[in-house]
Amino acid sequence: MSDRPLLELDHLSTHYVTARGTRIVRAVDEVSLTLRAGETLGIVGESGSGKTTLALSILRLLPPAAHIVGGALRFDGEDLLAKSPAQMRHIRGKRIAMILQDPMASLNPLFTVGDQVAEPVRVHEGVGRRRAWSRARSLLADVRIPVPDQRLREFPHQMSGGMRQRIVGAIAISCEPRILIADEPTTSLDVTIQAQYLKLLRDLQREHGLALIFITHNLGIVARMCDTVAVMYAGRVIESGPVRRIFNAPAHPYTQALIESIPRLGAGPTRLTAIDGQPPDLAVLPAGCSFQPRCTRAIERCRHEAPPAIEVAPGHPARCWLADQSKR
Amino acid sequence: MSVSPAPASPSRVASVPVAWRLAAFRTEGLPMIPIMILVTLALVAILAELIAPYNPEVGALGERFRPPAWIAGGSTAHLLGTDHIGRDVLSRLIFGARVSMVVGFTAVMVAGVLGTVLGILSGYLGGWVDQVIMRVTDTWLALPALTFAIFLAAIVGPSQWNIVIILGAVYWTRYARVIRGEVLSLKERDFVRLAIVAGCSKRTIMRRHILPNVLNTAIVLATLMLGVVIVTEAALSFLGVGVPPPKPAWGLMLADGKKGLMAGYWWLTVFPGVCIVLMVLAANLLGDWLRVKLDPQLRQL
Amino acid sequence: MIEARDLTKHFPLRRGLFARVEGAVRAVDGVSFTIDSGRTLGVVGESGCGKSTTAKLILKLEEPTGGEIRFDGQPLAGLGAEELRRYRRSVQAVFQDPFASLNPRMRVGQIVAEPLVTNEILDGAKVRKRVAQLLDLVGLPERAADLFPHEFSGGQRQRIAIARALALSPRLVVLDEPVSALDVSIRAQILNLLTDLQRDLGLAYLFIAHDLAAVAHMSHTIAVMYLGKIVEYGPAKTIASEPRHPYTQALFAAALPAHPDETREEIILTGEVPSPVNPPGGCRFHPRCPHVFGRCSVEVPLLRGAHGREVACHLYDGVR
Amino acid sequence: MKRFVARRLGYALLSLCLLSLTIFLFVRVTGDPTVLLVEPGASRADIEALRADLGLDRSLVVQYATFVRDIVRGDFGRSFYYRTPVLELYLSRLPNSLLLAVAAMAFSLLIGIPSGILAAVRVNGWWDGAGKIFSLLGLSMPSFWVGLLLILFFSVYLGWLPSSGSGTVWHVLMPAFALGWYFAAAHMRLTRSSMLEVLGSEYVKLARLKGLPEALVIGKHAFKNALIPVLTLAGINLVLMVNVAVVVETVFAWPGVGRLLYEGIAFRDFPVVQATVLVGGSMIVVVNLVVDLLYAVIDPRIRYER
Repeated sequence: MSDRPLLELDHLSTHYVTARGTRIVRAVDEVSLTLRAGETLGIVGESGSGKTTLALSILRLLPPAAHIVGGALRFDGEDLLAKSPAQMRHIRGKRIAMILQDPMASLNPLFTVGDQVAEPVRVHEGVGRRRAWSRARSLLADVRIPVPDQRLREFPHQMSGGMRQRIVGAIAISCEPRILIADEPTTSLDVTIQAQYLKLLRDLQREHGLALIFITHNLGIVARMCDTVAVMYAGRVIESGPVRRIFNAPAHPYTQALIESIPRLGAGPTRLTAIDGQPPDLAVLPAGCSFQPRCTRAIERCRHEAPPAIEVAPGHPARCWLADQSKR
Repeated sequence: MSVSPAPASPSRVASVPVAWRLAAFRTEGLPMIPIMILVTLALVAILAELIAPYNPEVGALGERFRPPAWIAGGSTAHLLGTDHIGRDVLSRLIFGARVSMVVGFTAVMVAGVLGTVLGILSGYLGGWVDQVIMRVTDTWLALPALTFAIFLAAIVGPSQWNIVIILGAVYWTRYARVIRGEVLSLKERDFVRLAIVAGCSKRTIMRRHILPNVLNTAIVLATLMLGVVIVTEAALSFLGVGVPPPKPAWGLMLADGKKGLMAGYWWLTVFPGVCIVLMVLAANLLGDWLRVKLDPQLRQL
Repeated sequence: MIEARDLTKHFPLRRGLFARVEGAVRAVDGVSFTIDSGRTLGVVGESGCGKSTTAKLILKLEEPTGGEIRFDGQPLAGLGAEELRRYRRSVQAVFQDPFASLNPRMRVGQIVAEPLVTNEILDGAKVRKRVAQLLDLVGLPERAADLFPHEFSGGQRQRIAIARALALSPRLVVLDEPVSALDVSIRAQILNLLTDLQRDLGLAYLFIAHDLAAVAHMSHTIAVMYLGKIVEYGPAKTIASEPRHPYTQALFAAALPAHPDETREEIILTGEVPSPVNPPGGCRFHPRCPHVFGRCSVEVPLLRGAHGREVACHLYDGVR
Repeated sequence: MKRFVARRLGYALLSLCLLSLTIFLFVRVTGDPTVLLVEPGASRADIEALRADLGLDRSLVVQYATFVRDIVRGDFGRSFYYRTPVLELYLSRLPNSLLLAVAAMAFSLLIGIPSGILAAVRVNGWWDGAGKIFSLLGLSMPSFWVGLLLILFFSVYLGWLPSSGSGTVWHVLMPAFALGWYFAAAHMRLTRSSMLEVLGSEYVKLARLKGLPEALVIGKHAFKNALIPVLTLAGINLVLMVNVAVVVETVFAWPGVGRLLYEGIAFRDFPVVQATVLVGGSMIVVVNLVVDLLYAVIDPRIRYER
């Protein structure tokens, strides 16, 4: 296997332009990330931090108001930004798949499960209905759905939330993609069902050699599932690196505070570290570092100049002036 | 601790009280065309006596079927021509605006108040109150509005105020339906539960927590309904069960205009129709605009 | 202070032409617990376990179909109008969705003052003063009173909701998933605020959440619910360090780690939570239980134990 | 499913009862019904005879029972003007009304659905703008005025089409256009909004994520879902057209049910008016029922859940 990353984002920026062109929302700003084959990358951030827009940018499936305005996006050595819409279509669902947040809403209520699972196989591989259905049957078995033959002929509303989420998973892996992007795939599920689903995703990853991108607001999922993590705040990746390193030695004050603000099981009633203030509005970002108004360690420089990505250690950049100091 | 109020997120803007929003309006956002049409028509209706050149109900038989001034045979004495008994079309149109305005607004008010109150009671109280109100509503909604109105008009006989009551009786069900749906979802909102926990009575909850939150919907509905009501009034008058002659209602003028239609006296058909369309168009435009501004959920009415 | 005994709530399931009652949703089925002054009872469980219904019963938003709630030793069912008012004033609530729990048509001042105005006769100046005090208590500036809820973010709205709940100086506050809808960075603010208020005002909390770590962090006592029943009940520390019921164990195993090095025993439950309309016979957890044996499908295990630590599981019947 | 059908049937039956009760009560409460039901210019003796026949001295319940019994027997009274049973009269006019309604519906769907879909797919584009203007005009121009303008233009000035009557294809064109005009706009509006809603749904997003060609996304995943509310509305509108065509039929002297109602009013022929309203209302109740049941056939969610 070559050392070349499977997916590479280089200073990628996606901006929303409002109808009159008066306001620009920098939903994704200068994001650089790499993902290697078989690896799991977690992208964490709060609502409005731009993580979903980032995922949709990778697939180039943005809403009309959003545009990729800069940077580069390479998948398996190919420049995705140079692809025609038709070429992108052959990548979506076939080589890069994605699971959406809401399993209840992401299946079409009017078609059978079999039809919807077989669909990508038929479209991308041009196989006939019968063969596509038998493939769908084995896919349902892959995602541990009992009695797949019967389930194929049923409609989505006849199934529970956990089952539907598995079906969405089956659709995603139907064409043996290289990368699977999962956007908050477990937020609507119960704790024990979430555990089932996370285990399933890990098994699928192993069996099919997938690279996973997990988009979540939950650091716990990152801790359990991911090899590397990128922390997003106000459209920027403010810190990224190997999961253990980030949890043990976070360089950015936001990452640090985030890790410390989560109650731990068995830690007893200690006081939590709270982050004061509110997440910023992407349309009116503060000057300088966008975390600066909430940062307890902000210095004068933070208020005027946005910090660049500074390598705290190899493969561990952080956008913070303090990281710069600690390095020296 | 920094707790400066965060800027409003755009998705929540729709839930601002009407009065508060209206106060904050700047003219730039307003739909000027429909407002200008409605204001003009309202002024015309109010000042009809001052503007109209002739008595709208009295004609001169010698002046029958005069074409508009700019057509050969017309004169500036009757700018928009005269009808089959020599009444001045312009004067009748001016007084007709008054009829349409008065009938339209009062009927919408009657239907709106009745429907909103019953919708709130039905939705909030539930139980048998809800059952009774909703079964009546469903059945009345099943009747085609125009046919129902014709039937009622045929029973009570034509008069301007009867028409108002009839239209109110026919159209309140639309409000009740929509408002009830809204109330049912409001009822499940936590602030209503918290009001119960705080010890508020049912009346207080309906007045303070439910009513203000359905007002936007009621206003949007009323605006959209204005057009419907005006067309229905015109249709009733056109059929002869609406405003009784010789009062100058636009629908009545169209009915009269039919007498000269085959002879090619087009102005008797075109002008009253244009007036109706202008007014309905203005109401619909305003309603659409309000709907987008105040109540994005009400999409397909 | 408050005691629930054998609390039961069945919602009739109506179907058919004449809305005949056909069966019932057994939302809460024989639940008992006590909450002492100044203490927190945490209730955890997955969707459909009856934790929110329990909250509604305590708040008298629903009437129980069976069992009773005692307040200061007196059963609620026997209270007169005046005593009931006193109960209403002593028990207030904060709900999950900060956007749904404030009336968008009222100013923050009116919202916070509503419980006061409804229950007491106070002049305007006194109300204003009290509102300012309450807002200050939850860390909001006095001028917030003149604004509308939409001008605040989720975390700030939750502060307003807390201020309102405190207006009548209640003794118990029911917290139904108070931080689940908030951004991660805001949750700790609110949890800390709640802890401070409890310490300063001596409040008791009924803290309901699906997030095990948050419940363990906030509570003195924990009740774990599954399909309308309490399966394990006891001091937070002991339950968190040594869960005994197989469901509790699975729940703890499924809880996400706070650190990648935190490894947990892997217990993956099969299947999903069954419908509360037709709960399994015997122990309700038995179809999913990894330790199931013959008796479980036949006999309902009772909540038993000692030293305030109780488990409803046949596994422990002989062990004690 | 059986239970669902039973409940819908029950509601429909209840609606029919309420409908007859409404009409019955309105006639009784607003005054002496004999005045309405007796022929103009009838003698005192006639009035007294009718009064006895209606049993006005008996209780309202008994009167209502008689009223319903007659309706169930198909006895809606006799027309004063035509001197024939009203039901016969109604049924003889119905085919004409249906013809007109079907033609108008076909026209409105042919215009409304494609233009609605185009507007939604090219939202905020040129086509969407044109569609908005069309739908606004459609909803704002009363059908009878459109009819009058059509006559003025095509019959009076151009002399191409007959201004009234029925019989040939040429006769249908203008009334169908006038009647369908409003509905075309309504169908376009609904198609557009329901298509937009579906296009914004998660399952359409997933269809795109699957890499399906846009034609398949819209043609398969969006189209069927978006069409359900439109077809429901169309079903109800068809019956509505039969019954609201009063003005259009009057304008074009089209011998349908609407025209019958108009004549009933013009000739003070109250039994005709009452019967038209009753039968029309009942038809709509029944069609609502059928649409509900059909809905259950098309949409699997309803089929199984109840």
